[in-house]
Amino acid sequence: MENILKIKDLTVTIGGKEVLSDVDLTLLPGKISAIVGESGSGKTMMSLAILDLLPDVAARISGEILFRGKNIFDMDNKEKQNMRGNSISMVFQEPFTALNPVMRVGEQITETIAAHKIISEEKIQGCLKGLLKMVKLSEDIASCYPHELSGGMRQRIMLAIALSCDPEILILDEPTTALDVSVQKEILDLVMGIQKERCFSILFITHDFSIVNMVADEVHVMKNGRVIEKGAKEIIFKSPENEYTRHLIDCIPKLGDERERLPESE
Amino acid sequence: MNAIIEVTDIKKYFAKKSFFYGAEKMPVKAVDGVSFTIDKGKTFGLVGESGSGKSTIAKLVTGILVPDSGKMSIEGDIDIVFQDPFSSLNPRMTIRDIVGESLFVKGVNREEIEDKVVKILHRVKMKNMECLDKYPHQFSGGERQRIAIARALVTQPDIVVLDEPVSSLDVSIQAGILNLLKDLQEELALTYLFISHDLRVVEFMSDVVGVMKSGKIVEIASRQEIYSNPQNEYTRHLLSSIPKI
Amino acid sequence: MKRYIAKRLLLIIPMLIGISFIMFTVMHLAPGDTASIKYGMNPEVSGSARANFDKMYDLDKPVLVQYGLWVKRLISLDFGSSLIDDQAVMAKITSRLPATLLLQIISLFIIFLIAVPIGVISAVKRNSFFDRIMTIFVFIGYATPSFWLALLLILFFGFKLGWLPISGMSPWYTAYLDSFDRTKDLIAHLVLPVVATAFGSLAALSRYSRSSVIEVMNENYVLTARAKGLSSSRIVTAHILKNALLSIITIMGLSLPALISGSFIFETIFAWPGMGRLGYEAIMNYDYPVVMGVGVIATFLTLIGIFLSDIAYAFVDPRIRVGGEK
Amino acid sequence: MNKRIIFGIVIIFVMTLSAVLAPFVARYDPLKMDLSEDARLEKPSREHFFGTDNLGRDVFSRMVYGARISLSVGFIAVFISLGMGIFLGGISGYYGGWIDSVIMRIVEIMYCFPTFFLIMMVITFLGPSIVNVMIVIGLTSWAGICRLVRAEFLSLRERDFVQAAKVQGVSNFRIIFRHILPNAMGPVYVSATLSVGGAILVESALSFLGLGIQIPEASWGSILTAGKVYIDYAWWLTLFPGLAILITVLSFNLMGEGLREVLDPKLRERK
Repeated sequence: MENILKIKDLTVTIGGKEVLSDVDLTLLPGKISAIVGESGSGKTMMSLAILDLLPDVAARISGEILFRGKNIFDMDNKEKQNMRGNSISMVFQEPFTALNPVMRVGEQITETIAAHKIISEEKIQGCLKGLLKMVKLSEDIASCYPHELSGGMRQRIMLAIALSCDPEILILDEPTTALDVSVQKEILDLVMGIQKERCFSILFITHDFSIVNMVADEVHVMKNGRVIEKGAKEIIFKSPENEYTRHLIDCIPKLGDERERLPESE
Repeated sequence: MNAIIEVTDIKKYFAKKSFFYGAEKMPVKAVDGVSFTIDKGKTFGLVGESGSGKSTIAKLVTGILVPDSGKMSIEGDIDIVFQDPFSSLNPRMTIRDIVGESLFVKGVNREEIEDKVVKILHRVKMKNMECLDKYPHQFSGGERQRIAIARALVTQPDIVVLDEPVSSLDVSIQAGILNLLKDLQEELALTYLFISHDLRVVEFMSDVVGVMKSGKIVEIASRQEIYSNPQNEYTRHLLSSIPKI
Repeated sequence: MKRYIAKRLLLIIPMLIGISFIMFTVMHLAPGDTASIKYGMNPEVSGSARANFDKMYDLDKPVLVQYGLWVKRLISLDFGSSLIDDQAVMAKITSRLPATLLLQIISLFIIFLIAVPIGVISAVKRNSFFDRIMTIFVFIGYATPSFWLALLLILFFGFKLGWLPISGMSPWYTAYLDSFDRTKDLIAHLVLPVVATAFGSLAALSRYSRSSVIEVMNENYVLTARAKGLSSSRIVTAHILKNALLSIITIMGLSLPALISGSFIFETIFAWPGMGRLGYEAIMNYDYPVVMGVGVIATFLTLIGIFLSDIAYAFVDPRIRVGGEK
Repeated sequence: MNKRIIFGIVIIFVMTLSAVLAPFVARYDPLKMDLSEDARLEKPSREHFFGTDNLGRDVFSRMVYGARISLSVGFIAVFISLGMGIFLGGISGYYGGWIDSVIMRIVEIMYCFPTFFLIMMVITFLGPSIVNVMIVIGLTSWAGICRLVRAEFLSLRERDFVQAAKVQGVSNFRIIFRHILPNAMGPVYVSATLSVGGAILVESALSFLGLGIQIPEASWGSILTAGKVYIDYAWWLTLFPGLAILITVLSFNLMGEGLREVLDPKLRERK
């Protein structure tokens, strides 16, 4: 199958410290790939690198990120802007800080459409209604400000923004970590439903193997800036090759767990 | 039964402050008539989502907050371990002072403090003993949580309130802390009030589990009952929301 | 929102009472308790003024009672009359107020219109040549004794170059000019006082704007905006500026007292016929009724200014305007 | 180390040292007049670095002695406002309730009030003197530090390590002085450093209006003021004292900003 995004030998250095080392990753169309790792594994850096949004502070980058065959580090600003939010879009972890507090959420959705599509104001409003319906919010939410919404609702708004231009790739960076479990389930079900319908690719970044189990087709396990294991989900879960991967899966308490002690790592 | 903590119908309302002066009419019912008992040497797990009032219970039981009404009887000394080891250790004190402070304020002499601090740090498996003169920022999250546990245990309390003690840790670190807590409970005959939003962790730790929602305990039962035969709608909903491995 | 405005407006009253009480107490700190000692310090005080003064301040009564009576008269805007020339204090102040307001409001506009763009450009183009130059300007501007700057301005533009008038607002000859020339003359007289008044606050506010913009640029929603593929101009205008404006408005309100404080110095240096100079002269002459009057009116103006900035803040921030805090 | 802090400290150190060692640094008696025609209003020269004034006194020597007054006004005024601000802000933030309300109302009053007018009033009515100037500036400038300390106390009070100390029965006294205050001091240092510059500026403005230091003693502000009459043909009388004030205030501000950069976690690189 032809890949839609290919990362080759990506190395990123911030302030003399290597946060990503020789990362290779391939994203296939219509598939959900998960990146799993603990804090400091570099998984968030990966997502920012794909949109070339790494912090300016001394980020030294080598390697390539090819989107449809074109290296994004070779793109000019115009091309990058065209790609962000349009072909590749992203949902962040913190729904409380990721939305502008002084702008109505409706406008935060429509400004994305207006930035990428040349269509009439009426059509934009039509899109807005469709998007709100898709993320299962009522239309009058559009005139609310973020502080009037709950965490789950805000994350739905983020999702509507990310999907507003029919992206080919959706990056979800710990989208449910800040939410309660019941809300997490709703959001995950929602995302999976929409993905089935529209068949875009998802890069799902998380620390939680149980979520990986629920959503992913492919899994990449990261540790200290490196991808230490990758493969199809079933294989990774059944017979992980890497000791660390096995440990990450085993050390979570499971429902109905009979174990008296959990395995500890060194 | 020998209940060491008995809480009967406690309530705590917070007046909701509006943006400027003056209180709003509707107070937030953080804890709205909660009762439970904990038997000596057992773990009572309290689980609920954000805003359910579980952390307020921790503050009421430890005396940081005073309940508006209701009765609490607690037999024995009580101490607490908080969620965030980055905020629960004073950044300007050395580990020796942090762990030894409660002994110091009780007037214990210097050698005895030193002795007890070293012993308890061994017990929580702090690996190197050069840590005594270091400051909290020189440690990792897991090590800090061990230090926080040492601080809570140095005065040999009977009861420890664990308020989301592993929620801000990576899963691989979390396993070590949970094991440690179990070991310590056995060795020192501790009674735990274990508070968490994570049903899996609560199941792993607890003997009896209470499920909280909007300031009330909606279901309370033994671990087996809660997890294999939940009676309450909300408990079932929570259980079905957990992604399975 | 209406409740917010009403509450803010009501707050002015206790503030005014508190401040006037402090001033009242300070006046009683003056050495000696009786009126005669106070007059002894200033031979210009006339006999009738003495009678007025006794009546005005009921000096035989305890301080709190005196204050109560003073407040009672204040409600009908009666500040008594000057000890020096027997004129009503209120009339003296109202005749001086327009000059002060003219100077202050123009300065305020200039500060805002120059400082905010400087701050925004410095922040967006951080560490650029422009930013470095502005940082130096800001630090020097902030440390310059403003009266010294005023003297240097007078020296260069008044004495050495002779370009601009150095004192007064509308000299006698303006009566003979047509309105266009009169305005021109007024503007010429305004230049130096405005520059001196605005200079320090200009530096402070541009520094502050810079740091608030930088702070906003680090917010997650700006990252979201970039990830959405918005153009940088859209990000700056729609997302960064409005949020940074919130803290800039607050600081503008809080810088008003400093501005008013400056008026006591600059109106004296430039012989500007405003309230600040009136207050300074009154203090030097121990003209208590005028001192109290100027103090209360100056405070009142500051409070109104701060009230307006509160309103502006609420207008920008939906968390206050719409409410429903979560 | 931060460049700004180093620059600030070096200048402040040199200024303070020469003020302390004034008799050795100054080449002339600052009060010695020489009314002969060629000794008055002399231009800066090798003999008189900053020229002489209308009474034939050496301006450089006068400024070295003036530094004593200007700097000590700055330091002592800030010392007073620091003491008041920390005390009131501390109890306000820690205890809250009605004490907090009362103190915060007073702070708001100080904030909304053109304090310079109050300072002018007090100095005039009490009589101008160095001590009065120091005290009055100190007593009118604590509101900022008070608010800062209160905000720090309010947030630290809710931090888990303070809660833990409470559970362990640590006394309020020890919680305040061992747990909260040391963690609250960072922004206070910054604000105090900036305030020293501010106090020096206020003193000079007061002297300029004739309300500051009285003759024969002199601060930079009063030397400048005495020279303003001759501004047209003896520019050195106003230029040098003004520059001295500017450079000193600048050093304090640079040091304060530098400290802020070092101490403020927001300005540090994010993790």
